[in-house]
Amino acid sequence: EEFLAAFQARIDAEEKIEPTDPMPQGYRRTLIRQIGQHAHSEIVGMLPEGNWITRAPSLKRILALLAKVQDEGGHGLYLYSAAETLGVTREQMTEELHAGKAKYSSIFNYPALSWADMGAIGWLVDGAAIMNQVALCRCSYGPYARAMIRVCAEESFHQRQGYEIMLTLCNGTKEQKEMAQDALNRFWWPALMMFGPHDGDSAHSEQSMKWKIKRFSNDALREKFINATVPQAEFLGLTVPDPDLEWNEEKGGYEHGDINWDEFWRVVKGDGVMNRERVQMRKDAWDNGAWVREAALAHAQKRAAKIAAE
Amino acid sequence: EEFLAAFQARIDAEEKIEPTDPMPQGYRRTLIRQIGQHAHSEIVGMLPEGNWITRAPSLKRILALLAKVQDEGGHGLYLYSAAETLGVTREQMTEELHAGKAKYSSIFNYPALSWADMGAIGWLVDGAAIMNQVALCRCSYGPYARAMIRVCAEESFHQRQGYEIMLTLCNGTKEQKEMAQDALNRFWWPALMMFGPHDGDSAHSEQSMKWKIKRFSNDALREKFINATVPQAEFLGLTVPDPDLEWNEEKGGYEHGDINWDEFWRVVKGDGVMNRERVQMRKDAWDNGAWVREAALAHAQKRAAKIAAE
Amino acid sequence: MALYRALIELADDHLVLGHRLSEWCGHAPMLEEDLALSNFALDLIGTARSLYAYAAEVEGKGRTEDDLAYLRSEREYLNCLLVERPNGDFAHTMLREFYFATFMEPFWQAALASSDKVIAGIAGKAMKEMAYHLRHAGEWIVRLGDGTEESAARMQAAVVDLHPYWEELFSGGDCDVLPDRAAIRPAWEASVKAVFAEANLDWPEPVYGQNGGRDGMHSEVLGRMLSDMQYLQRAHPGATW
Amino acid sequence: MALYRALIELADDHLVLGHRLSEWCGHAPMLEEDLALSNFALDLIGTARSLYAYAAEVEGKGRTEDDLAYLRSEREYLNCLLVERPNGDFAHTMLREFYFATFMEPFWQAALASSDKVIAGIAGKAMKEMAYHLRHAGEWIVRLGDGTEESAARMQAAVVDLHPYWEELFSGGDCDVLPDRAAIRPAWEASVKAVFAEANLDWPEPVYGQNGGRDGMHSEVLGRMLSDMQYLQRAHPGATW
Repeated sequence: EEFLAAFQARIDAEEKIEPTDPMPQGYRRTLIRQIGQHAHSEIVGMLPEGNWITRAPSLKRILALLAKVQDEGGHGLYLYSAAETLGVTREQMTEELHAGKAKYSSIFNYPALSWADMGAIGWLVDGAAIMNQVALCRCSYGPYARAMIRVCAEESFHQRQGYEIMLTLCNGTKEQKEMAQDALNRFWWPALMMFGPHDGDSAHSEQSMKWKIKRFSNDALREKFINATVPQAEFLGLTVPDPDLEWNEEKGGYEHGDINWDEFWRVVKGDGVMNRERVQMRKDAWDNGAWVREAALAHAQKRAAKIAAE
Repeated sequence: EEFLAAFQARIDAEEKIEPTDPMPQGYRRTLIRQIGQHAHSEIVGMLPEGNWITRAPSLKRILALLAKVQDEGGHGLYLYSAAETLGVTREQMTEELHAGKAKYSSIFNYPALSWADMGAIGWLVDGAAIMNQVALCRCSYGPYARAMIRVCAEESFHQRQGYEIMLTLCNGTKEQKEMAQDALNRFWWPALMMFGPHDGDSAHSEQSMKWKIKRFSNDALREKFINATVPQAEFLGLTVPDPDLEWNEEKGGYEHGDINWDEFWRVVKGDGVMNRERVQMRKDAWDNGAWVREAALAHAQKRAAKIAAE
Repeated sequence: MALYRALIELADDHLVLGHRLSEWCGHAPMLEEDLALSNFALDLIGTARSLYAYAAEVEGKGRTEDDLAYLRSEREYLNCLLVERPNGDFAHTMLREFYFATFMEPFWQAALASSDKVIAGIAGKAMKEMAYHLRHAGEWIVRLGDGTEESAARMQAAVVDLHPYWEELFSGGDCDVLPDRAAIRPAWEASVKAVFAEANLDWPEPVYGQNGGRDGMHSEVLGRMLSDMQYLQRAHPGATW
Repeated sequence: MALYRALIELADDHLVLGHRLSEWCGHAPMLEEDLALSNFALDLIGTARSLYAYAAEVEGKGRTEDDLAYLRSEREYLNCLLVERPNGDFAHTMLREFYFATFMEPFWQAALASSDKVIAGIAGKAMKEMAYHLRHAGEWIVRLGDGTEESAARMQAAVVDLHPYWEELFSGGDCDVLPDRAAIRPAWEASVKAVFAEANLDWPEPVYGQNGGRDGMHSEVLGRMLSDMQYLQRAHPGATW
């Protein structure tokens, strides 16, 4: 009791919690789950874009896309490291992902069907991610907050890059513009779902807010995203696929139509178009690479033994 | 001695030798080798064309190519059956192919690099094969001769189909015509090599001729092929890639330039561009299919046991 | 345009499945199956060709069968997701074929009575072909399901993997001159379950059925198939082959 | 045109190898190697881009870097066969990279002194990158060759499989402002053999060296790579991306 109160006092004083500091089990567990999910999202998120690297339509675009996917891998690394400071190993987290126990952002269970999706994913998915991540830069857990600062700078670059792909398509041929509109149609609602359930329906929100793991509510971030994104769509000359979208002068923001939460929960629970394939791909990569990891370990041991013997 | 003389007398009298007839070991061995090679050639020959089925540029062409490759598989089946009448199993022959002990026609170690190759292979490779096969329809071994009669009818259809692909390309765009010329350039010499070494250098020829396994010499068939094919190339408006090619009024046929026998022997011995891949592909298909063949056998046994028990 | 759309759905189903089967060419577990699989592919692509030709005529915009096959993008393809599933192993390929043929055989049977003579004509040929696919694939389901331990495990794994995909067969555009697809479902389930019983296979618990194919919402594998298939046509616009 | 041709050969080598490496993306044995392999790909494709841009300028026909990469056919690609070899397993991929970098590092080193300032500029950056590829891949050759029994067997199998392909690295168009490729061979063999000794790998008996890449005579795998890569450009002629 006393410990919890003291801990909360540190949080309230905006002190950063560090790995060796005492912390409540629930705080640790929540962070492990959340950082793990976040790391997995970066790694699984490499796959839909990876699907287009070999088909990117110009040398410049190949390089940009490769660099972006590489950044995502790098983010995964920072985040796994941040989670490891809480006493879990990357291997454990990886196994949970492969067993379907750990989640990752549901958006990556939607397929990347056209080149325009490389634009839409950067613009909308990274855009939505940034809204969350900027807030996380001030998260109470130090290693997570610091990882987020590095991540955010790169993500906002990715978002601009995605938008620029959309802009090029929208200034292009009729087919290209249709491709862009189609990508917006397919990614708009899933992007809104990225912020999670409405505040009233969000399981872990209240405690996370109190612990300053989370600093803004799902709905608040979602609205911020919509308000930032709708004018960008207008500038592109694209139509946001929400007939109920309306400017509310009073609150100085948009009202949006109903989100299909059935779809959200279905995809979270594993029944999106790509869930099975995404996890299978990660599992295959891991399994096919087992002999390489074993060899690296065996070689390191041989080497250490040799040095010790000298 | 007496037996050999009597056997030769039957051959000379144009009698067909049948599976249950007594025959010299050498005759049997030669036929097993030759029919096996011929069967393997059909099977391996499915691969270069199989490489283009999924990329054939019209529905009509997909169907024609699929049907052609299917015919080749069918020829393989007849020929394996013909060889089996001589006391060897398909499995044994397959293992020899995979071990690199049995040969197949070297032409299939050249890659099929463009759609025009589907034309050139039909026109030149099937064309050269027919020259050999028509002669084999009168081979002294009954089952082989009869298999060849079925094969020949289909092959000549394939040859016409290949020529028609070339004709379409030659009547098409500049790029298409270049594609056709390029395919002719690459397949002309290997097609000439299909008839085997010059008569003087051919290891098994003399005995095979005596036994009427072979009825025309390599060079005779090669010349017949050239004489038939050069006017076809002219009709297409293509240039045969042999600067020494010349009409010889006296013998009423063409004289051709030197064949690169070093290349021939190199490819026969396993160092063509595609040798390793062709054999590996066949081996992979066989190995990956082992569980299917085992299951079929196990099921048949279960079934037989059930029927016996009833 | 209901007829055009329905024809395209069917044609795409046949072409995509035929294309997948043609990928087996030269790689089957035994020569006899190389022949059988190319036979399947020939039948399916042949039917696709007739359907595209008729769709082009119905559309009346001067497009040809090849325009429809080669110059539509992935998002314009309306095949169900089942037929685009990768070949996987022989068990997956045979099960996919079995599901498809168990649907198409009664479909064409019913289409024989269509008031549209072109459709009835296509149905007459296709029905017989599908009856053969159904028999051949069904025999393999039983052989593999009731073969070795390994083959039974692989066959059951294929059943689980394809379970989200069969329901979409019964969806798609309605039109007067084609049979009602949904009506075929009860017979389909009964036939499949009968074969499964003979093959000692378990029918899995219901899962959420993946669909979207009829709206051109595919998984990521179709795009790669089309880029392979359409490459030459795309690289040489307007050429004749 | 000797310079144009030599630039295209080098550019194609870099692009094709970079493309192969990019196929690994998301599938590597560990996250660190996902990053390393995309790094390799980035370096190689980046260099390819500079080389194509310069080739286009040298050619002087108004073509762009993307025209050269996306609108040439398989038969116009002049890369050596080594770089188009399929990825195979991690051992094959690392060995292919090791062979390539062991050639390119001294090549660029020598090119620093080129009288052609553009080439010297490209060389300055590429040389450092290749030194890193060489080190990273070389370390893996040793780790895998001297790791477990399985990894040693796989590494040795890769050596045998790629043995027909390394000689072609030393072939290709001569031109004044680029280093002599054949001259690099002795140093290449010495470096490779030194690493093999450390890795307990056997250098195989000589085999016939496959070549033909420099004449656009490839194996069957390049065509499929290009149909994937070029599809969008081909499907939308003249579009800007």
